[in-house]
Amino acid sequence: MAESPILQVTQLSKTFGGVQAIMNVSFELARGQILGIIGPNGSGKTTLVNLISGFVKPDKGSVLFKGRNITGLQPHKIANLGLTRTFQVMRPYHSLSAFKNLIVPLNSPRVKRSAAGRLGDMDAVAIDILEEVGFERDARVPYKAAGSLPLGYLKRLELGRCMALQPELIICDEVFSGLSMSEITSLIPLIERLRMEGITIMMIEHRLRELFRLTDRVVVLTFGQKIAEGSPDEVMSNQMVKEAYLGTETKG
Amino acid sequence: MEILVYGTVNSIIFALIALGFTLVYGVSRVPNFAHGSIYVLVGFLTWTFVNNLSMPYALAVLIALAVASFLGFLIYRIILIRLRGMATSEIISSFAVSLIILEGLRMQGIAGFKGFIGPFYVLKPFVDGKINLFGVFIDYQRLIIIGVGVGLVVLLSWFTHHTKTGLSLRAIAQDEQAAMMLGVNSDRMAMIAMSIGSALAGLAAVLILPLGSITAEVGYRVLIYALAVCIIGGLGSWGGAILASFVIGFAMKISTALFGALWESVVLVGTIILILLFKPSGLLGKQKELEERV
Amino acid sequence: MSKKLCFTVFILVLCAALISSFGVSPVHAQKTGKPILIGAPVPRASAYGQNGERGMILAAEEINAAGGVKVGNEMRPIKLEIIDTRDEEPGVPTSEVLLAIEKLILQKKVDMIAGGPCMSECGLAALDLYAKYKMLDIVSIGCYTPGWDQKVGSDLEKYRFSFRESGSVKWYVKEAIDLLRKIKEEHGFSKIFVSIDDSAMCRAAAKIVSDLAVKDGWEIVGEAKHPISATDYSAALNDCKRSGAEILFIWAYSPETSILLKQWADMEVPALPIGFIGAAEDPGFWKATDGKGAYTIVTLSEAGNVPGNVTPLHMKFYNSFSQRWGVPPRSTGCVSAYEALFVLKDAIERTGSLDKEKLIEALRTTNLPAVRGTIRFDKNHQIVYGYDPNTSVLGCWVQWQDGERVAVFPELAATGKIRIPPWLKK
Amino acid sequence: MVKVTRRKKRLDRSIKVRCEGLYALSSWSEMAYLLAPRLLLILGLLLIPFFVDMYWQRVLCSAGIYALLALSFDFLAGYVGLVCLGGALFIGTGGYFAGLLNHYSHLPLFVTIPIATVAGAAFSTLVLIPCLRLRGIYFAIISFMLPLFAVYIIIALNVFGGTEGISALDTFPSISLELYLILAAVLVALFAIRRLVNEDMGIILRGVKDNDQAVRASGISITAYKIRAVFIAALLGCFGGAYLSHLYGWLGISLFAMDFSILPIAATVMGGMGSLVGPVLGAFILTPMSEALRGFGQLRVVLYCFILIAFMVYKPEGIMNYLERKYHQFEKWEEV
Repeated sequence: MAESPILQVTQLSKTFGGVQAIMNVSFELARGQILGIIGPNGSGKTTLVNLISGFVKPDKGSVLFKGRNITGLQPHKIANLGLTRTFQVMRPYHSLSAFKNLIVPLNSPRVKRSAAGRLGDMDAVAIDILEEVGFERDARVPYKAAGSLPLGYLKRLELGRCMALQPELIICDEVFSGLSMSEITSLIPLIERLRMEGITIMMIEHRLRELFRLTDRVVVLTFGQKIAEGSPDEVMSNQMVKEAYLGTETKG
Repeated sequence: MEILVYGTVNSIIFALIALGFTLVYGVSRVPNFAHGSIYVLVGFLTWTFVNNLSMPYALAVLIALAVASFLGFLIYRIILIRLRGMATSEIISSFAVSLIILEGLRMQGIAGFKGFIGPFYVLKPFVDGKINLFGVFIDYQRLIIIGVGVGLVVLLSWFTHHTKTGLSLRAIAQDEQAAMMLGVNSDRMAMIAMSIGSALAGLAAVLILPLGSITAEVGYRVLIYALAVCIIGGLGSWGGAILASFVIGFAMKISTALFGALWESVVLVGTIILILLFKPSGLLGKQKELEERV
Repeated sequence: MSKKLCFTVFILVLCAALISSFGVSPVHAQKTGKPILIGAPVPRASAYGQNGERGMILAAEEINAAGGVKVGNEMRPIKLEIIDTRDEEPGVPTSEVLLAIEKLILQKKVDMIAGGPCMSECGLAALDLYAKYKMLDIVSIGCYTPGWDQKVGSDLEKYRFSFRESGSVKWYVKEAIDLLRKIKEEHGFSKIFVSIDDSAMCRAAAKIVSDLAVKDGWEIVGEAKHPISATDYSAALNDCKRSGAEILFIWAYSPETSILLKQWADMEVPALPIGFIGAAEDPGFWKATDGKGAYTIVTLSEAGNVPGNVTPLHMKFYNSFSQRWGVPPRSTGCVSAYEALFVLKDAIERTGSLDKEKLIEALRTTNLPAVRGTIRFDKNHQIVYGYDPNTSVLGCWVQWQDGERVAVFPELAATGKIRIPPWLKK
Repeated sequence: MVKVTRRKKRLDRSIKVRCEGLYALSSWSEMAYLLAPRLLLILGLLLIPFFVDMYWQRVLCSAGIYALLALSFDFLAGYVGLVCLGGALFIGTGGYFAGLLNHYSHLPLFVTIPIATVAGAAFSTLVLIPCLRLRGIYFAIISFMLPLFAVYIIIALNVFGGTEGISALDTFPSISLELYLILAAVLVALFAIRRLVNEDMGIILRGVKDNDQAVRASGISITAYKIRAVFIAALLGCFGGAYLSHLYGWLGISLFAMDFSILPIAATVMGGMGSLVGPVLGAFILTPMSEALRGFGQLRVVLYCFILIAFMVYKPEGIMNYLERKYHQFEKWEEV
């Protein structure tokens, strides 16, 4: 990889009241790649996301995004640089209709600066994005209060919210969890399309099989430490990883 | 010396006032704004029993406490139970209750500041007289307060660590969901908490009111104090509450000594705001730093 | 179940409230002839308010019993429109109080107003209201702020509609000083320890007193301020003891002051408590302190609140008040509010009409023998206090002696001598 | 025992469905359907004064103030998620700004009121900014205490007329002016805010209420928006305060009185949280009612607390939402 990596995490550490949530984790992510982060429950995956996206300030270590140090920056500032994330627990703006949910990111400075922001009619943009993530146009769904949507739609909505920001890096925190096989298979092409558009993606996942169909590289966490990194099969053949997983759960 | 002794007394008074409130909040996450009114109510009842029904003092106190805890139970059973989880509604409705009680009592003539109608509402201290403690005059009532205050804290901690009810109370306080899985009925616990909390408020009243006189304003003041202590200490954290009451207790005494009494209240509220700004969850707040909640 | 119950109860209460909310006025006109409507704004929740209310009801009843007020050649009864202003309650904005007064003026269409509000803040704000609506009023309960007559004096034309027939702090302070001088002469005391509620008003007043006292040759040996909610005074009392003061001058309205005096007795502080003590005014004071309040000297601000013979009417009032309400008159407001109606009656009968301007003239020239003495107003519409019942009205300082409030000052009103606590005797 | 289980089913009235979107303009009945409630409100407010005597007109004035407060409370609570129990803070700041300007620099009230509104709002926003990071009950309690704090300070420093306050400020030349000023203010504020919450900004604020973290992840600073929201709410309150201090030509610490914090909340609960019209309605019902009950002194406080609780427990949705539902939907029982 000639060009400098889009994301550089070095020696990241965080403790919550004595508990080492993340310990000296460092890895790199090249532009346009899809990186998978796996690990048993409580291995600190979500904490890692929070640290990178700025929702939690790290005790130690640094995060470089596009070569710029964003450690301890306010989340919204980071997002405006083009790094955004989805949430594990789906909490849309339930009182707002689906497409209004997208009005929020469309109002962010980042979008306003860009072309689409000046494009004028935001609602139209919003609807387009929804269609892109798989809401049927003209159906009532986009106008329904987001609170009443089924989980599948919520995940798409979440992705849509990220896309509205025209990001360069999206961190997906367990988008697959809680979805049926068919829903997942319908989501996968969407993610691939994002990658085609040149968006770098970092996926936190439990559903290893689906994950491995997408990712080029995988990082494995256990108890807040990186125990392995590499291509899916390398990682899976790694002894420590086996233990880590067999020890805890048998998926994958 | 002066400051030390009376600061301690003051602090323990705060602790007494706040214990009931923090207990209720800790267990059921219900900010019981009716706390102050129950406090005054108990004082008033005791007074009436003693002076109008000429009961023996102890009996009057007991009955008053019983009434208080039943009232607490009722408040939860009839009103709060329907509003669980909606903090705003809980605050508003329980505050409405306290207004009802206090303003109702005011019609009994407990007008307070600038004279009052009818009789003086003053409880007699248990034991009259005073002793000289390290060159500071202190009356027995205050000694009693110290004693009971300390005793109560010990008792409570024993209660919550070694009795079934107490344990389940704590379980609820720590993790409602889990506790309910383990078959602890959170509503029942909340009711118990409310009853105990109100009884505690009453007890505090019976102990402290003999030092002053029973007025409606006391109710509001007590509420503010309780809030202050609990916020500074971290809502729902007992250790915090006790620590906080010492902080405030001394802060107020000292400020009185330094700048004069008028600044007492300023100092009080000032401390609260400062603490909240630098540590939004209070000194020993259990919940995570608020902005870390994701 | 409980739901239904509560709901019905609640509905019932509400209905009851609404029904009885119409036409609540304790005194109804018994006489024929169109009654003279007198609005009476009083803070019902405060003792002073209640004093005034009782005083005025009594007066109205007496006047009506005697046939009413003679307007021109017809006899017209008095009808009181009592309204609760809620001042002196916490959390009640002054606008609330003013609105109550406006209700009297605009809706009840009263002819004139007598009574409160008691709180100085409200009293001052109300002045402008009366000026605006050109409504005649006599402040006759509390509202002692010297700011009042200053304000009236500052624009006599605008505020000509307002008179104050209750006292002014200015005079009560003078009384206090004279009383102190008297004690000084009798017992050769010379040192004062000042103890006050820490409220802006008390501080201001106390300052004036101490300044004057110093001029008068006293020595201020110490001062203690107590927060309104203070419940322990032993510290201050210790200082007082050490300071060797012989007078403990108190200016406090919080009921907790009774505790101060209890502790004073417990610690046998060798200083005579004197002052403006809201708590000690009340007949219940003795019981509340179970006798430890003895020797306390306090002002009831109006002669007539305790037995005495300042004027022929003095005992008459005291007795009729006592039997009408079952309790002796308490203090501030009882007498002044009572007299207020007679002042109006007198003015109306002299002018023979209800014309405001004429009445104002009449009031300015009032010279009416009453309970406290002879009622006269100065150029700022402020009643004249003094020591001579023929030219002015008298205040009333009492000392608690064996369960009774005994008038000890001014001389003319005095029915007993000042007693000195044994532990103070030299 | 044999019992047919039934449940209530709510259906939109067909006309409501038809009125969504632009199509409404196609027929008179549908336009009427949309306009009727709004006209009713506006005309109602504007016409009442003709049917009541002067005293009740004055009552309406203070009702208007409470309406503004209720509105700002509802806006903050229902659309931003900030439960602000400190309405008195706004009234106080506004009132003091106006009063002091008028008393010390003798500006006419038509100047002081606007200045006080803006300056006061700015000031109270500044005071609240540090508290904005607090959530839920913490913010509620702090905002509940701030007015007390203000009072303590004023007493302690004995500034701005101390406990006695300042009287003899300018008052309005005519009652109709003061009456229509406040009514107009209420209406304007009401519709302005209704509009606002559907604009982009409003949408973002509602986003903040529903899930602030997601908003931050969408690259928007929540603090910035909260500040704006508070400022808007403060504008309403401060206008009320400034108006009040001129209505009676007086200012004093009782401008921070608790009534200003309690009554609006009661009104909101009664009228229906989240429906901006409700609180206004509630205020215009509660204030006159508590006037009618004046005869009772404290009892009326007790009474309106009873009402408050009754609504909380038995009709949490409040009058307005209830009416709205009845207006838009009909109910029918269906077997299950």
